[in-house]
Amino acid sequence: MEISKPEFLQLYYYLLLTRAVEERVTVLYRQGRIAGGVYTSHGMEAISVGYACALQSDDIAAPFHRDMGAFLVRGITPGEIVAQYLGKRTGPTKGKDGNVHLGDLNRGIFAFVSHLADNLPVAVGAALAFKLRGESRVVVTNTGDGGTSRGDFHEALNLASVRKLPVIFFCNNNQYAYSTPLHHQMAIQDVVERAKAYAIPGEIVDGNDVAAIYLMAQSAIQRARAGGGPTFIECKTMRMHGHSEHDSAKYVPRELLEEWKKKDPILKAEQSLKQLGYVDDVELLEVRKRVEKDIEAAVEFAEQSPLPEGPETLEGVYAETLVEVLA
Amino acid sequence: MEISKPEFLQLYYYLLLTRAVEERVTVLYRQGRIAGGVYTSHGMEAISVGYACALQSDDIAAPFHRDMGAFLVRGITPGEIVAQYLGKRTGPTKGKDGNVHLGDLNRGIFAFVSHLADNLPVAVGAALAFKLRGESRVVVTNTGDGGTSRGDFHEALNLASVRKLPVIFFCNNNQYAYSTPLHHQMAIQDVVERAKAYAIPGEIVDGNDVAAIYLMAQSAIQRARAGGGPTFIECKTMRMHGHSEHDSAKYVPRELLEEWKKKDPILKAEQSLKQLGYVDDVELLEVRKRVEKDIEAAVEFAEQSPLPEGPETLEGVYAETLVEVLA
Amino acid sequence: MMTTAVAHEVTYLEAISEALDEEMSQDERVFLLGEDIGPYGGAFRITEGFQEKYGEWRVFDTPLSESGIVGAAIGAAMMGMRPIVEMQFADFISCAFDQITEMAAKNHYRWGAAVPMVIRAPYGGGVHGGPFHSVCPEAWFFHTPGLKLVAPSTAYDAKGLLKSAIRDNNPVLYFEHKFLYRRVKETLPPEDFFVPIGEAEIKRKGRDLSVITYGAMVHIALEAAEQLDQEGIDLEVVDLRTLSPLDRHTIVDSVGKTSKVIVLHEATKTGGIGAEISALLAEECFSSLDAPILRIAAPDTPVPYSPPLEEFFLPKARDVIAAARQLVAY
Amino acid sequence: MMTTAVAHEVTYLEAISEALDEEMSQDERVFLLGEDIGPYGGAFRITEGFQEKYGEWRVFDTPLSESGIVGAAIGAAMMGMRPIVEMQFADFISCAFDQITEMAAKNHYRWGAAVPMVIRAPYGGGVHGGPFHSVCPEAWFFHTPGLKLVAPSTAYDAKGLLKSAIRDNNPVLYFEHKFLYRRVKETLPPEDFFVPIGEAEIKRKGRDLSVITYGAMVHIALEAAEQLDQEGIDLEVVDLRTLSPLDRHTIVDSVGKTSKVIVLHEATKTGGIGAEISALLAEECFSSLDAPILRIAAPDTPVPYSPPLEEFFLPKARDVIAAARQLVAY
Ligand SMILES: Cc1ncc(C[n+]2csc(CCOP(=O)(O)OP(=O)(O)O)c2C)c(N)n1
Ligand SMILES: Cc1ncc(C[n+]2csc(CCOP(=O)(O)OP(=O)(O)O)c2C)c(N)n1
Ligand SMILES: [Mg+2]
Ligand SMILES: [Mg+2]
Repeated sequence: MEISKPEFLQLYYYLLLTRAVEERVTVLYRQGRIAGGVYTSHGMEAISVGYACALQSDDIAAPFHRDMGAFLVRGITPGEIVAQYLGKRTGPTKGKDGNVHLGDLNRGIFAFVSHLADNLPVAVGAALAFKLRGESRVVVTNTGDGGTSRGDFHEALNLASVRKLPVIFFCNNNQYAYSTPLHHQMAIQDVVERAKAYAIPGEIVDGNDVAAIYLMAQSAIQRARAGGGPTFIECKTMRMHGHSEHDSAKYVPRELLEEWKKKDPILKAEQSLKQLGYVDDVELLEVRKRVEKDIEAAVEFAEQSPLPEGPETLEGVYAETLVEVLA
Repeated sequence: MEISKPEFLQLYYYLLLTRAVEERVTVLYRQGRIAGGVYTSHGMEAISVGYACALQSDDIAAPFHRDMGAFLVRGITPGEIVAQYLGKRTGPTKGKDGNVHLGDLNRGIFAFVSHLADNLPVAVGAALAFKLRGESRVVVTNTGDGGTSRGDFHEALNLASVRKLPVIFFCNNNQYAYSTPLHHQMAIQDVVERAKAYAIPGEIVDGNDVAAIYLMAQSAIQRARAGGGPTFIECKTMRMHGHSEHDSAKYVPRELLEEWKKKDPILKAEQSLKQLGYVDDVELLEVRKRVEKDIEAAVEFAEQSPLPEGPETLEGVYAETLVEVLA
Repeated sequence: MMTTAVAHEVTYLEAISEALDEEMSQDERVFLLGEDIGPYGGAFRITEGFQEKYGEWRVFDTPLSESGIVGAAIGAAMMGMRPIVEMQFADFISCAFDQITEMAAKNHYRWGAAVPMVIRAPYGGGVHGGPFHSVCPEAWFFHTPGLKLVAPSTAYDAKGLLKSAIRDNNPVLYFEHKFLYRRVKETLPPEDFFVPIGEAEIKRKGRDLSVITYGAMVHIALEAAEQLDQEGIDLEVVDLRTLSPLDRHTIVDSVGKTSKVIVLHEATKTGGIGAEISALLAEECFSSLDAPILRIAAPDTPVPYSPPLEEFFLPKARDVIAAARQLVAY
Repeated sequence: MMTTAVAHEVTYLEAISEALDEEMSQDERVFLLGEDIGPYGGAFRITEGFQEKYGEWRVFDTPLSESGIVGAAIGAAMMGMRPIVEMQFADFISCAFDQITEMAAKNHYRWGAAVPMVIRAPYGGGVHGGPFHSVCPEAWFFHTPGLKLVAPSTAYDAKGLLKSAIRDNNPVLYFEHKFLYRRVKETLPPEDFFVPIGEAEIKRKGRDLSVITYGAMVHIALEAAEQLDQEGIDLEVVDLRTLSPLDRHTIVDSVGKTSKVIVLHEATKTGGIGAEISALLAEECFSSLDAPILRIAAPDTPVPYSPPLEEFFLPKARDVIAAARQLVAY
């Protein structure tokens, strides 16, 4: 499969935007402006950008905590994201939740919960709805290497496979779960081995190669739409920052980070874009500038947004029961 | 590996005893003498008899609900078992729990809880204790095909493998989980495929061949004792009765049952015993007579045992704190 | 399945089947998932014949994965379906605890996505199920904002509450008492009817003393009331029907009128839902209370298996009678 | 790790480390398992240096599997070990709910096999953790017979209760409040000491009114007491310390003396442990009560993230003061 220039430029834009949003959020965090924790996808942006760009507008993304790219691609604005981090009323959770615990059904993206792997059965359920209604929509979800150790991972993949549901499981293998290296997490070398237990086709892809991820997502999505059932895609990558921004990650060997730094997904995308003859430096600079502007606007939007007021705490525990339904 | 005559005769005795105890319990159930449910291992006795006979006295068995043989081999008397079913004070749970929800630490056998697969992480934990203390003891546990779909199965096997713990996972694949056939339970053909997800060596064995199971258990146990870590053993078998004795199992094709009836583990053991020249019909009859006597004694013991009295309900919620420890 | 075109007597169990059947035939979004609910019709045969009628997808057997299927129901609910999950026994809901409390309960609060889902949980003792087939787990979920909890005591309420639960836009845990399945019967009206979630019902009006209860214990309270009537003690029996959100109004009103109260449930005492009722009354009805608030509940132990133990464990009409006499004499 | 040979000031967090260290060095059976507790020393650095001191097996990093590791701890405990599981945050205990309630809690009752295990659960709000890093989950387990629940409020209690929990022969859930980790300090005696499980402590003696509370709210109550003192209102502050089994005696005695009571906790109100305290008092202290039993607790919502919302959510000293004034005037 080939990737066209507009497609690649879109991927590139979102890679940059993701990096920029997270970097700005990190700065705000260091300034003490963000009350809660900040977990970035620095160095792994290709994964969620790649899979999200492969989705159609009525598909669903059910991301995990290092999938900033997916939120942006699905149309959550950088302003909303910064507002979410700042606990503002204009964030998609209106201050109810923090960091990337946000979602929007209208934009086809589920809100993650902290409890790792909980998002996977839920993603499977969305795919089940599509199957039940005979729609050709698909769901893409993601988990870390650590998250695959939880029971919900197992139950989700098994159910998806038994019922051949249109759901694609990404696994963001960044070699650590917080401080725990892969070999304390599982005895297998490649997380993709797990897929065999469910007879789910498994693939390994370079997690820093946005084009490869995009293309692989596309083909898995196509298969799923056609009734071929789930696919499991392991993205080999590296967590380049600490687990969260307060973690210096001393437990990660420096050489490992040095090595992976050279494989940075943005660098890699720029090289490919040039190799393919799609862009020159001038064009790249334009994208950068566009992103910078987007970020400035986002921060301004977020900063000018109001905080929620105390009594709003009490709102929204229950969804209202639709009157016409119970009539 | 060869199996000696005394070993095989022991296996045979426990096969018969298991069948006989369960048959008698079923009769009591039909007579309305047993308040709760009765789940038998009819036709699958070889599995728990086989693995339990391969254990040493200080090893641990962590059985599931169709492992009557394991209880008997570990030294729970038939009388105690019938007493347990009748809710008598002389049952190992003193009436607190029913059917095969019984155990005894002194005899190295854990009590199962209904929640399927919950026993697996617990078995792993016992193996962890052995490893921590540098003991060469092992744990054998068992699950049904259905039980392997639960998250605790996944978490248990993963932990056991990462830490190379001395635990052997049997899987009693009897092709149904209650009314649910295997293909609605998992998309793989053989449950043993699940072991690959943990890099645990997997084996398939004829679940109706007690000698084969015994020998396979022995070699897995040996490996585990020597620090080689866990093994997963799938026993192909068939549930010959309903899920419990109130279930007529109409959902199971009759032909399937007819076919498996010919492979009955007791028949099979008798054939092998004769082929090996270990016994003649007279000796077989002697074993049968011994079992009959055991059963009569058991029923008498159980029937003459007292029921617990109401206020005993309140006993035993907490273990007492040892005074010398807190001194 | 039964036809519901005319007034007809049904058991509590049949009432549940009817509710499912009616809602499934009226609303395509409703579907059922759980263990052995398809060809087998469920451990209690509540969905017998459903798969034939509604097809392999609207009634389907899942793998043995309580957490996974509750999670899947949540996802499907967010996509506009109205899933109903059957727990084979309520006891196994412990395996799905995390998805219920973390995902289902908090979803709408956090980001406005409704989770219209029902979890049916056959619960309760008296059927010799032992520690793992008898539990009353409702209080585990009572402390979790965002869930609705209902627990009918009659065939009418069983049907009406389940229909309301299915049409509710929130996750509803539907506690159906196994002991009542075939033991209570009632003639139900032929037309569609609903019992609103959040409304208790006074099952017996009385002057002297209120008994606040739900589930199988409603019948224990009514039995006690009948006997006490002969002694001239007039019990009011309030059936909560919905446990969350509580109908504080009806509870407070009843006790405001009678001034004396027994809180009764089958679940173990400490930390049970009865504690909240007592606390509510001690807070809001203090000035009208003429006696201590007595709670009658199972002792703080697992549910034992052996019949004499289970007999001892379960609250009885005689316990209510003794407490009522004590309160009247107070 | 700190040496404990002399009297020394430690934080609540350090007190926890000390208890672990002392018990591990005195008893080979004690070992730790959890996520990131090894080289990293745990999310809150409570086990920093432990792996170096005790080796890779007595302090080990597990896969991300709360249910699996609690199950494993149960198995090891039955084999004579004394495992201590660290939940990275108490919130994730929902994933291990089933093993705790079905396996650990019922084991001894069913077949006499003790499960001497501790689960450490860093809990509570005030640290801007949002809905999944702030929860007070203690009431989820309060209704489950067979578990012990403790929740210290001071460094002394944190150490003494943890040491007792480790030596207890039952599964103990140890709720350590994250907000207190570095905010409370105390000079601890040099010698081995224990705070017995099951005993509340009167943290402040008072005449007019009892506040029954635990955890971080003890400090809120004491703060309120100090301010009320200036108005001539004399608060008694009862710190439960152990939530299960409750020290009914101390609670009842205190209220018997003061005749008025506020029940205070950070957990959400409905179905919280405070409900049981109220119910207990409404049952056993009715004749000595001079006013309604007031509960102060968080509202029935998830814990919101944004600072103004969390501020609104958490009970404050001013709430206690207002309630106390109201009760005194009653
Ligand atoms: C059930 C659960 N247990 C523990 C945690 C705490 N925790 C948050 S992230 C994390 C590590 C996650 O590792 P991984 O799944 O590999 O994702 P990564 O952060 O490496 O992208 C842990 C242990 C959690 N969020 N959920
Ligand atoms: C967690 C859980 N869910 C549901 C049940 C109800 N149940 C009891 S046995 C059973 C089927 C078990 O099938 P399998 O594991 O294959 O064992 P088998 O009975 O076939 O030997 C079910 C669904 C249970 N005991 N535990
Ligand atoms: Mg990772
Ligand atoms: Mg089976």
